[in-house]
Amino acid sequence: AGQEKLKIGFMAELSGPQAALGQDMYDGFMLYLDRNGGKLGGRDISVIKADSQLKPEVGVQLTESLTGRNDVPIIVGVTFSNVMLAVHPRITQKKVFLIGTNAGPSQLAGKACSPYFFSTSWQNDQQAEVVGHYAASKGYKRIITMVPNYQSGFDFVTGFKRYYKEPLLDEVYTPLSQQDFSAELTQIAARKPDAVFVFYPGGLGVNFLRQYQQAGLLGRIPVLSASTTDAINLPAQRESALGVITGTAWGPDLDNEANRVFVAGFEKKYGRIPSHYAAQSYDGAQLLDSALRKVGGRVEDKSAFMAALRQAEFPSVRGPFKFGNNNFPVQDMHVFEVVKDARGRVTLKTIATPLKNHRDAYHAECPME
Amino acid sequence: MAEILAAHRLVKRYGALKVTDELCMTLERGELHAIIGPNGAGKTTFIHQLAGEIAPDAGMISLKGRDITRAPVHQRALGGVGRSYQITSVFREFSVLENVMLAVQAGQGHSFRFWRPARRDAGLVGPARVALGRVGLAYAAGRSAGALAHGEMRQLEIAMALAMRPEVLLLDEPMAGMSRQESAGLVDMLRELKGAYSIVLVEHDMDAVFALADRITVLSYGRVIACGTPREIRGNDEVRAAYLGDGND
Amino acid sequence: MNAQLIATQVLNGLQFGILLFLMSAGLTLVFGIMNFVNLAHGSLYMMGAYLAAVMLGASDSFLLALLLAVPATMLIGLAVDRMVLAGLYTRDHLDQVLATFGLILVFNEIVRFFWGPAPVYINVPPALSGTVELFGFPYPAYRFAIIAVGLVAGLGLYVLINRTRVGMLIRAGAADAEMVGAMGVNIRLLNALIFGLGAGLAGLAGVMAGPILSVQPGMGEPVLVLTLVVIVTGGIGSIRGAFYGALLVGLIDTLGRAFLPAVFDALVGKVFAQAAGPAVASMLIYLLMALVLAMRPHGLFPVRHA
Amino acid sequence: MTERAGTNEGVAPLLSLRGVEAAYEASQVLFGIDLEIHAGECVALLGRNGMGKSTTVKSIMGLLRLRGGDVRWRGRSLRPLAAHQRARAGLGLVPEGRRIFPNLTVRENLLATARAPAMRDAGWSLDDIYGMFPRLREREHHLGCHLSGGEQQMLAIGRALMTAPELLILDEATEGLAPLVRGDIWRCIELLKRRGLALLVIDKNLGPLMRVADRHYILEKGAVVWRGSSQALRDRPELVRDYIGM
Amino acid sequence: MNSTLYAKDTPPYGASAGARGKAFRRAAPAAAIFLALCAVPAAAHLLGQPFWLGLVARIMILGLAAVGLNLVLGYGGMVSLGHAMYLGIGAYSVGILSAHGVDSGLVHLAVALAAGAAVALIVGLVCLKTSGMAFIMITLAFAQMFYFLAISLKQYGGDDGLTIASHSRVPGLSLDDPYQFYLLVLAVLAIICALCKRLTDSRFGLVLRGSRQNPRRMRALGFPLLRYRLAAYVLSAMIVVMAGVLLANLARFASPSYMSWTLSGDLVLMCVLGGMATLLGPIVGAAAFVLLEEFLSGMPLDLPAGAADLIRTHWLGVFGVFVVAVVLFARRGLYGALAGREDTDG
Ligand SMILES: Nc1ncnc2c1ncn2[C@@H]1O[C@H](COP(=O)(O)OP(=O)(O)OP(=O)(O)O)[C@@H](O)[C@H]1O
Ligand SMILES: Nc1ncnc2c1ncn2[C@@H]1O[C@H](COP(=O)(O)OP(=O)(O)OP(=O)(O)O)[C@@H](O)[C@H]1O
Ligand SMILES: [Mg+2]
Ligand SMILES: [Mg+2]
Repeated sequence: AGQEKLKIGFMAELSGPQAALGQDMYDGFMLYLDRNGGKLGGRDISVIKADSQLKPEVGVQLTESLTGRNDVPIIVGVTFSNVMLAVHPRITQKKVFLIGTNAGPSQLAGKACSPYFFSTSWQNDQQAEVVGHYAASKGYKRIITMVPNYQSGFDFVTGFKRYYKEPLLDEVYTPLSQQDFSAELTQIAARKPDAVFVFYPGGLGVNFLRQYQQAGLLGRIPVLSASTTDAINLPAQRESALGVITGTAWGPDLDNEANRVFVAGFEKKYGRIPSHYAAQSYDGAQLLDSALRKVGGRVEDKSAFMAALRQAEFPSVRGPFKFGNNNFPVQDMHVFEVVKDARGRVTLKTIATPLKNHRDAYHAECPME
Repeated sequence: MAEILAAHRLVKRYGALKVTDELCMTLERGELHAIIGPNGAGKTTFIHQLAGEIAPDAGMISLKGRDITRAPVHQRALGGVGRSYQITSVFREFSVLENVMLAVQAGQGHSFRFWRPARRDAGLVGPARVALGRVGLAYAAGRSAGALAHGEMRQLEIAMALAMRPEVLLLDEPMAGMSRQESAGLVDMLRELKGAYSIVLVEHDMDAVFALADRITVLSYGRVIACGTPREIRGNDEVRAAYLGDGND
Repeated sequence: MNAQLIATQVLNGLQFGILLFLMSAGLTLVFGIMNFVNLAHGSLYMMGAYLAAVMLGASDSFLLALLLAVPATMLIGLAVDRMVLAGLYTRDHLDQVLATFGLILVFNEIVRFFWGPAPVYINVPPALSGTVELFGFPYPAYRFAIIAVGLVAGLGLYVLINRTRVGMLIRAGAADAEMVGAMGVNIRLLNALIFGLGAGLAGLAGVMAGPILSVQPGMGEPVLVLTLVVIVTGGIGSIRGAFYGALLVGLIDTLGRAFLPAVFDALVGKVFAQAAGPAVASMLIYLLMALVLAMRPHGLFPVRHA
Repeated sequence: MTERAGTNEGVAPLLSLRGVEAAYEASQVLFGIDLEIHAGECVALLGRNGMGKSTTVKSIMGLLRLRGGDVRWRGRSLRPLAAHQRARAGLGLVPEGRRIFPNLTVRENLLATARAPAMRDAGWSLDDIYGMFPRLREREHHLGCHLSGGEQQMLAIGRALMTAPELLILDEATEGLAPLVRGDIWRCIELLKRRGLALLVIDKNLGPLMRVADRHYILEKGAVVWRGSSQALRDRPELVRDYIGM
Repeated sequence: MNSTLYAKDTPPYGASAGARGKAFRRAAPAAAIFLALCAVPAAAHLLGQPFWLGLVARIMILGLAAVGLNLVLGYGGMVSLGHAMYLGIGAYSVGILSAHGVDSGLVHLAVALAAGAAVALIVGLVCLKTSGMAFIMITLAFAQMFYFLAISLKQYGGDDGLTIASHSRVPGLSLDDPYQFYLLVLAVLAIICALCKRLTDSRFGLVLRGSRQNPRRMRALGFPLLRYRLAAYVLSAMIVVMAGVLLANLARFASPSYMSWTLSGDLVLMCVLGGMATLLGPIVGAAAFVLLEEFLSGMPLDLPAGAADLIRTHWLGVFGVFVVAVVLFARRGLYGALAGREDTDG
């Protein structure tokens, strides 16, 4: 239609050590957009990048400028929970739509849920829950959990314990700033658990697994992990990650049409295997596309657009996809193993899908229907 | 005359080396007491101990009868001990005037005064200018101290020492680096100050010393080898041998 | 917890210390001796790691990568020195801090531009990829290599600074560059030499750390803060200080992390221990530094003058 | 007004200043200094505080950029040369205020910048220095910052000699020395002169200066107001009164 | 004797510039800056850019913090790399109090100032034993400790920080209104600057600046430096705390990242960018800092050959280059270059 360009804000970590995550999110989103000739729901889109630098106050500042100066009706992305928690109220109170394509802190799934917020990723705990379920099913008795000492860390352990009922052999919390794990690894070697569960995002994951391997533990004691061996870290981890178990909602080898197209397209365009960050943002774009098409590109009609979003009728790269009452996805959660693919690249291979149509644990606390 | 400053058997060791070795000295009120001795005899170290910058290993220092052996520098300064440094030490970025203003301020008790602009504070600027006048540096008041020639800095040093209105002045080689004319000027000035202040003067310029001193103490290797009037010291052979030489310059 | 475990943890602490020393040595050299605060040291360390990664990719011989990456980093250091820093030697520390802080940003982006934001791959040389049985625990062979390299570097530096003519000049230059010049020594050359040396050491640290720590943009900063803590605790400018400081920090940090939770556990119960343990552990080295500085403002091994 | 000293007319001077002007930031300090020193000659630079003596020295050593004029060494301009190159060319300096290296031991201070002599027997060895200043031998392993004022002064002289200069510049070299030692220094200066070393001396002790110096320059506000031999200076007491004092 | 040695010759060297002209040069830019700040709300309103208010408010708040820091940094020569800590203390006082339902702005301020002063007193006592690089590092150390403390405050959101439900209530004002909030910030800034001006010119200021140049001499003159430095340190800390309170109200959020050493570094950067030991330099610095960040990261100009996008992605690098350039070429900082020196020192 003859409407002027629709501005969309894309907020993510685009600088600093975590920039890789934000970059993958952005690339995933843009992949779909470009494929659609820069249109969503038939309407021309101009994406305004915003780098939240992993600082909540910067995130808030950016929200102001996105909603205030560029008055965008939609903001997509947000990589980390602390930024999300800071910007979420600011955005939703302004009745601006926020499509979270990564961070999913529990508050937003529960009490603080908002009709203007939609997540195309997961609630943090879910990734751990599926691994916990797997651990239980494998009948591991003695497990040590190891995570950085911060909110997401706690969430992941909580999630893990929600499905793994055995008492834990130990819970280790390492300072967020800690780079060298030899002390902890020695402890592990000493106590010989059946398995370890770790959550080390970004560079920490690389440090941990390399050192784990060098300490001769890899292969001796199984590693169960969550967002530690994603497609961003794997090229740097390579054999130090082989055999590691991880769990999330999407993997490059999921067998459905949409996913094949996505993965092929992504590898073609960017020459690397996409990560789940990319996949979720790709879905974010698809979600917007479907909803905008329904309302003929008229976001101004907020209630209609909101309804359209909730229907979420698009071919998600993770197969079946629908929103729960709190606008978090109700989806299958898979378990993956790190393997070498045909071309000798290390990647994720689906080995089980323990939790089908999985809902997050907080949806009951959310007043929305 | 009552003694105002007294050092009793001061000892300062650096490793094996005894830099001041059981030093005793008394300073009478209003006298000018010169301390001379070969290089490395321990004069500066002695002055440092009097001023409180170095703590003696043994011995005692008393000011107006009070024991100040352990008192920190600033307390002694407030107690009335002013000094000049052998190696010049001024506030290079301040104007010459401000340098002296600080000294005046120090003499006037605490400076927790947050409101009144110091530059327009007659209580500071007045005395500062006077002190500068005394050492003949008035013309340089506006210049920044870092831009002074060596000799000019020496003069500034003295001005600051005076501005604190001390009772005791410790002067470590004030003439050093002054041309003959300035030295002469300084000699006249010290002669004037003598009565009003009690002065310890360390100096290698013998003309000045003999012209000014009421008493002279001679150090060598940290020990007092002689103490007496200028005449006695001139005549003392040991002093000649250890320090004066045949004094041809 | 048994004696063997403690022994192993102590060893862990020591080798972490040595790693820190490798990183601190160059910084303390440039810092203490040229009296120049070079925050970009962390960036040179990063460059070292990246160059090693590249050359490893090309040659897949770790030794070769090491031998090439270190001088390469040295050259980068010298280039930066000539282009930017040379004008800052006479300025006060703050200007230096800021300029080099700016450089950090630039370097990070350069790296991101060429190698992307994601971590890159380096692995331990096959020869050292094994483990050694020690106190009944497997211990990474590569860590021993780090210890060896660290010790050699330290010793070499000590001799250079304190036993050679160049060392004298370097120290003299630190005190009064103008006079060194007036006595007929080319001070710019001297500075370049030291700076190159510092950069080389940073590179060396980067290469050695590459296989254990993830090589990615901004990898320099956390290390930088740690190394600053080390050299200040040890005494700015003294190689000895950096050495002992590093060992101390390494030990305190490691042992704290290893045993504090257990200790708290015994004292105040699990729940609190799991909360407080890591929190305190992460403050430990800063506590240490604050303590040391409060007692000895010039650090544990102050350089003899100043 | 100048009165030429008869000595070595016509011979090319070792060092010559022509219309040297120098300034610190805004404030100009030297206004066209002309001065020469011939090989083996001892020249004295006189003047009250702040008249530009040390500044002249700095200009010669290249520690201060010239505003105008030129400094020539054996007829070759020093302008393009940095301080260290000038030093290597044969200029030795005992700076005002000593400026020895505080963090080096006495021995290191002497050795660090020592250089092999350009010409025969101009060189100095540690022992020569220690011979001249026994006090330094006693303090051999002390740090410079721990030396007494006078000891530092001796060290500064020793350090300069160890660079085997052909022209030695002494800026207030006897400052803070005990009379006895001061005597030694003057004797040493005479000895250096006999050894054929050219000297530029700034000092306030006129007596000995008159003895050792062949020629004198008097600076006033950054300009040479008089130049001439010691004899000529003795004959003009009013000069001393007006420009130097007493 | 009133030595007239030099009476005859007023020496040719270094006559100081005309004081009156100097005073004017000093006053003009200051006035300009504040007028500009006053004009912002009107402009924002007329041009329908209310977003400017938030931006400039942020600038002023950071500027306020920098002004506080500058007291010890520029005038006292104490390079503190830990002042963000006080920003955090201010913000968390607001956050924690409101979390417990206390929302009176005056209470917030009072508690924050009390807490800040107390901490500054203790921390200062320890830190001021040291000097130079050691001081830089020990202040950093303390800031880091508080940083980790904040992270481990689980009940207050740990490293996720805590959201502040509503603005502090200030009698006669409603801070929900961006205009009123802006004016409040502006007023605070103006008052603090005026006070700082008095302070630095006073006797205390003279001592402070003296202690920066030559502490040893100051002691010899009889100044117990620790007291004066400590006083300055606490004062500056309290100013920064104030900024923290305002920041919390601006972002309605308190986060450990307020205390991160990088933010401390940014504050120092602002001081130097703007010009140390100048009264308003820090504000100019803060403005340059924030605006540049805003400008580069969202590169509005469309430069040829995808340069714009390159800058957008690597804006931090460009920023770095700018910093280096300022340090190298604008030695007195932007404000210094703008207004010329404000003091004999700095
Ligand atoms: N910190 C120190 N460590 C070791 N030795 C020192 C120290 N300070 C001074 N000395 C030694 O103590 C002796 C006395 O030094 P001091 O400065 O008091 O001499 P002085 O009498 O002032 O000599 P001058 O007249 O040359 O100034 C010197 O030989 C010096 O080497
Ligand atoms: N670093 C400087 N910056 C600015 N001006 C300076 C500087 N050093 C010296 N001056 C000025 O230059 C003039 C000459 O200084 P210079 O040191 O040459 O005098 P001088 O003859 O050596 O005096 P003195 O006998 O006291 O050493 C003096 O008026 C002094 O104020
Ligand atoms: Mg002395
Ligand atoms: Mg001079």
